[in-house]
Amino acid sequence: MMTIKTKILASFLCLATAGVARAAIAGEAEPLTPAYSDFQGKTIGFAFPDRQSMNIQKVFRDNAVYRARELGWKVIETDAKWDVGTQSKNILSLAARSDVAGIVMLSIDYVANNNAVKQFEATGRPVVVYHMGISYPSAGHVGPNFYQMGRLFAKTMTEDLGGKGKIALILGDPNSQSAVDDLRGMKEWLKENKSGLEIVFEQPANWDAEKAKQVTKTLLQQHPDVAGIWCNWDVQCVGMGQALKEAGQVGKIKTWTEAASDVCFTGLQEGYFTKCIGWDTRDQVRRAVDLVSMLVESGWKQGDKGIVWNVPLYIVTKDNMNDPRVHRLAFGEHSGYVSGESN
Amino acid sequence: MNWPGLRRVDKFLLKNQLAVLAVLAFVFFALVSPFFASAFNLQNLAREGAELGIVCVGATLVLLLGRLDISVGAVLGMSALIVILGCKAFALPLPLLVVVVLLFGAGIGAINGVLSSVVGIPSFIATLISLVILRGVMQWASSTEIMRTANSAVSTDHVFLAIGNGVFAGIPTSVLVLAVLFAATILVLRFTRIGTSIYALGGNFQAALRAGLRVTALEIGVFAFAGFCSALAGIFLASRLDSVTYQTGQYLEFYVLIAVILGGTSIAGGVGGVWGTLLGVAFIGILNNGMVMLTVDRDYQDVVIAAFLVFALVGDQYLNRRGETARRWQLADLWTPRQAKRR
Amino acid sequence: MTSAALRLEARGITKSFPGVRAVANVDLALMPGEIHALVGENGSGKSTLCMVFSGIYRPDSGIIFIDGAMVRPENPRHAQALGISMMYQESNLVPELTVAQNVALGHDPFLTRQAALVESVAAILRRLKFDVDPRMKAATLGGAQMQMVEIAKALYTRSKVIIMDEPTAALSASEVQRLHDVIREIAASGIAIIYISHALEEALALADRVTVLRDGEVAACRSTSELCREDLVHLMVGQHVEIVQRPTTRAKRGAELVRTMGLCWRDRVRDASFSLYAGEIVGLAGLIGSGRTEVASLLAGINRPDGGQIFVRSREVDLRSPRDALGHGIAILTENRKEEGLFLPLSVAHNLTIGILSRLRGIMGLLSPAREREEARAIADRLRLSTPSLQIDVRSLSGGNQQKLLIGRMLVREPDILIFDEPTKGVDVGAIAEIHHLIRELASRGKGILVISSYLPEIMALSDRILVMRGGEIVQDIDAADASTDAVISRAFV
Amino acid sequence: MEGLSTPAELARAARFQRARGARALFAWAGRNALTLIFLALCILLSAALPTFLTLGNWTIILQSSAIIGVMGFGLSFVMISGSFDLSFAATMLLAGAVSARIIMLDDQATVLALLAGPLAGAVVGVLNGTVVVVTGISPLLATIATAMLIRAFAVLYVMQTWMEIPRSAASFLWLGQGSLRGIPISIFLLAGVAAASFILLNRTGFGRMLYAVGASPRAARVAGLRDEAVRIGAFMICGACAGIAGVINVSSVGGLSAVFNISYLYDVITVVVVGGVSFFGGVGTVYGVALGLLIIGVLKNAMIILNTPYYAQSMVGGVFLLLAIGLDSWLRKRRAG
Repeated sequence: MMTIKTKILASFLCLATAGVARAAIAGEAEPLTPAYSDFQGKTIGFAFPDRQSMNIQKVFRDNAVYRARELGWKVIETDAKWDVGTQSKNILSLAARSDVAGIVMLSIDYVANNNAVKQFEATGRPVVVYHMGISYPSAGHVGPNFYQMGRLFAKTMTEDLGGKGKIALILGDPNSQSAVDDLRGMKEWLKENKSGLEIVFEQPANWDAEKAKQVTKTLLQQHPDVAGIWCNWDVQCVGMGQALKEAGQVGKIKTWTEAASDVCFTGLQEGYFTKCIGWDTRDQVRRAVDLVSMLVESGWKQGDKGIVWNVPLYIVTKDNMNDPRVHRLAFGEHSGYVSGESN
Repeated sequence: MNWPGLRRVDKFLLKNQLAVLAVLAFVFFALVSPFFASAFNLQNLAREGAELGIVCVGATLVLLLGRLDISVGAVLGMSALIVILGCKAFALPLPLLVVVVLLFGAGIGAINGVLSSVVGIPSFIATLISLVILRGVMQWASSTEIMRTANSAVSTDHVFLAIGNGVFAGIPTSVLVLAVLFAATILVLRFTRIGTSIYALGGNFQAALRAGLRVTALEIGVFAFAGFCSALAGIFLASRLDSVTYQTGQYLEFYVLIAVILGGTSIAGGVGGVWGTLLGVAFIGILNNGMVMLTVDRDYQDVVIAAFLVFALVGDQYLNRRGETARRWQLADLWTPRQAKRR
Repeated sequence: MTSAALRLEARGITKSFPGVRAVANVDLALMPGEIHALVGENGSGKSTLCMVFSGIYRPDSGIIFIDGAMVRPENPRHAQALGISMMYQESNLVPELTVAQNVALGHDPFLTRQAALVESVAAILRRLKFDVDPRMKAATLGGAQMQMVEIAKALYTRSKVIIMDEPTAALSASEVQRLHDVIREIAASGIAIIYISHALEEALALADRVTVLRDGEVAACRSTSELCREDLVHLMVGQHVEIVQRPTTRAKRGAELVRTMGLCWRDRVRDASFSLYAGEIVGLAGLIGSGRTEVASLLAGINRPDGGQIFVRSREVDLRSPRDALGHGIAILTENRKEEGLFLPLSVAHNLTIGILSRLRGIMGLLSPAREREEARAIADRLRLSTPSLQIDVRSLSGGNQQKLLIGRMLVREPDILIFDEPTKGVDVGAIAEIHHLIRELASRGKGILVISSYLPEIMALSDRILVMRGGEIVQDIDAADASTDAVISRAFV
Repeated sequence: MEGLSTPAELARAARFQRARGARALFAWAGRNALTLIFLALCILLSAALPTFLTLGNWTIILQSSAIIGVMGFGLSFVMISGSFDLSFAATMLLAGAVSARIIMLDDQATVLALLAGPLAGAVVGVLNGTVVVVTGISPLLATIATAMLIRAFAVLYVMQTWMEIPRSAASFLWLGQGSLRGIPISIFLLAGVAAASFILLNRTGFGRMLYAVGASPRAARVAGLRDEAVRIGAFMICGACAGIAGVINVSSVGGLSAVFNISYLYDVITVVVVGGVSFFGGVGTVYGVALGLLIIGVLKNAMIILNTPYYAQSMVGGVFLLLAIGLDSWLRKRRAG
């Protein structure tokens, strides 16, 4: 049973999260429609991995669509619901549409869409990938440099733990390229800098919060002396946090996660995250849309060198999370806006 | 007492309904989306359809025996993985690679056959197990560094790429191969002892035994053929996508079953054939591609597909097994090894 | 005659199954071109003997010659290779294959040249004066046509001996005629034919010689010219040992429990009308497939009649399921214990009490193991069920005890109309007597009882009244007192 | 051994006696194979891993088996009735979403939310059962189809983005996060479901009929049992259990995302089959399923403790499935042949 204290805490947290949520849907609902734009009458295609399952994906989608409409684009969205095959089918269907001038996408997989993208670009239209990259050198990639992020994580973790201690990694899908780069960077930095941190535990939770919870519990059971936990990202980390709470380890064990998402903010709020390394989720997709627009205008051809535009990384902590500039990293200005005309 | 006569009429109707449906679907999508009938999309449709079709040819024979094979998707994925690995990591000569992969597919199929006919595991479960294990192996393989590098590399081997993307006289190569495979299967079913044996085994086990057919060998052979077909499709897929993930081929088995059963092949065995399957494949292919083209939400796509599966099953129940609907059949009919009914 | 001149010769064929001696030391000799009828009651060993010839069973002892050469059929295929082919009662065709493919099944070359196959099969069909397109699917054939195709199969394999197991069972009179012509025709070409039939006139009319089997032994082997129907019947029946004494005092019949009027079901039961009174045992006699079991299944609600009415205690009832039937006090002991009676993986106790779960309620309406144990024990004792424990698998009980168990389960529902279908099938001698005793006792307690049995002496011994069925119709309803075995047999057989 | 009437029976009785004698040990080992495997595993692991045999670890083993276990007991009902259900994982998602939706609307409607999940599951189960029993189509394929429909329905009409349970819904979250005397509530739930299944299967008429119908549907009909109702009932229970699992899942992590985790499907089937529930109906015990659950749970736990690569885990599952089913079918074939 809950004590009065926890009840109070709970209601406080409730209020806090509610506040966050309210802030999330701040901002105009509809973009200004330009009186004239070079893109009027042209269509931009979006290949989203999923508009629904996570808030951060929704933020990506909302801001991307908003920016496109701002620039006067006609918008057509596709949603793969996390199914790799479906996503490349979606891209090919966009390729079949001669009215689509360019694609902005977040690729579920590092390689699975190579051929689809290639086929699309073969028709002289650019594809810009945001967030995770793909191995095919497409026209452009806007997103964090996960390798560097890994190094930054290593540095931060070492500092936070005073240079030594056992750490555990809770991965999502170990095959996702972002995780691979993360770990590469992290481990390289630890080696190069002779850090005293020792990775004692490395298990995946397949993005499943419940599994993450159980895995974390086992971890705490096995390594009571674990000093820090790195949880790859998003909802599964809620499970990790839950495990920490139930073990009464919140605040005692340092924890880090990726992306300035609502999960990150809630975690910092409730104290089960020490730090998140994030970037401007809104800015990222806006840049992606802008890049595609530029390429279209400048008459991009296949074979031109792919443009890579890495977003700057920021460290979010409980102290700075309420700074509106930091807050905007996670929620941008146009979350909660859903209308987006389809064909 | 001429149920058989009626049944023939019904099946005739059923099959032609399917043809009509397929045409209608095509016309509908062509009207609704101006890009559906574009050369690009049609070729794309043909390629996806061809791969599904190749798998379905094998699966049809399995169903004719009154068995199920749901490992087709995993076998396809694993074969694709082997191709990518062999071609891009070890640069094996293609002909050798192809032979190896086809043998691999046939091998897995044979194992399924043994599990089903000799050990007596219900074929559905036997193949489910192969599926689980194969997926495990694929996860492991795709997490290895060598696989990653092979996967991320964009292939420049034109011969290899031509397998899946090549066009011969305006027709995609995979379609041609499907045509050949299809013709061959028809010939085997019509004009060889194997064909008659398959129908005999599925249609009247007693008769088959009394005629002294080699029951076990036949079953193993058919499963091996199914594996072979999946592997063949896997080769095309690997070349077309120039990459593979551990999810490649996920849920394929559902589409295969739907196509085959819609095509008028009874899951009780002995009734049906490859002609119907081809229609089924065409219909499912058009439906799927068309819905993607119209950016129909993937979940609604699932609803449509599932509805057709139910339709197909009920149709099968009341048309193909009209004579004995008095007796609602138990699971065992699908599962118990027929050998048990010998005496 | 020298054995070389014989097409088929069998000496001292013996085949026994656990507990049963199906065929004992049977000799059989067929001349080329001879049509040899094989007659006998159900279970007299005809089928077993033929299955020995066709390679399905290996004989325990005895030898077989084909054209004077000793052979040992290993399996059906081998037997066919040796020139013996068998036409089975149930259809043996693959519905989805063409007639030609069916005829050639298992004997076609790897690459079947369709045209050639069709031609050769067409030739055979022509020879049988059987005009059907070899290219059409077997699924579309009627009963008679199927038989023709079966014969064509036999001819296709160049058989020297063809065994026909009741080929005319499903045929109309005219079709039978045609079939006989065909058979004579092919016999004329030197093929020997073993013709099993329950239609005695048919056998006499068609065959040159006839062998009568009784309890697995040859009762006689004569040429048909020296026999008339009555002799044949007499030979078949022989002098049976009466296993139970006929009731000296007739149980006096009480009120009418069941009356059926013009029951019809598919083509298996035609216009069956009869009634059953309290306190009497009615025997339902007839051959397998004569519709006995079907009538019972209609009464027990297992099948639903297509036409006709059933009155229970002179109130019309509609029996949709066995549950309904039980509701009206009709319980059945079905013919095949394993499929329709026992729950094999379950324990004896659970099998006994499945029908009376409501009585086992203990605290909070849950089943009380104690009460279950005593209920089960009670039933078991009442039927003198001998089992090491009530907890063992029902599998490990003997046939007799399994049957008693089922009867026990039937009785706990206190039905007043009981149907026993083959009550002593596969039951050891000791148990037979007990079961018969039980049935009598039930009758004397005023139950109405319907007994079905292929074993006539049993019917004769048990019943007060006998209904004889043939081809789905009740052809006779006689008081057991003035019925003679021969009379019944001769009505049961055509 | 009085009252044995025939030699055949005397022989049988003698065999029965002998079984008590020399081959008793083997017979016993054969009957208790699962228990032995389980004990062997435990001994092995506790020797290898110092922390294995601690209360804390066992709490984790049981807690992480809770969801799979609850669904496992449900599925075993359907399998004992001689049928099959592949839609329970989707049902779990739907049920979870339903109760999450309710608790998000009113964070005090705990009871309603807790009941709604299992109720939704039960309804889905009845629909499944009716489709399978009435049309008589293959349960496997039928439930594949219904699974797709259920999932789609959940995602389209019930779910939103990551559904976060308000922290104020304390009593709802307590179900999955709280504990009594250090033992998580979900373990009590698991135990409760196990006990309920045991009572249903062994102490009620429904249970008896379930075994009977599974063992021989025709015999059950002739014996006058309501076979169709019983089979539908089995599906209903399976659905309800999936519902309970869904609720546990939601309240345990305080949220639900539409990302669908297929691995539950395989895990549950593995547990039930390893637990000795036959595919052909009429056979299966709560004790067996519980053992299967423990064996798989212990294996997974050990693999995580040993920090084995994740892919090994699914493979081990597959191999276990293969062995268990292979044995079942092989024995069955021996009996039939």
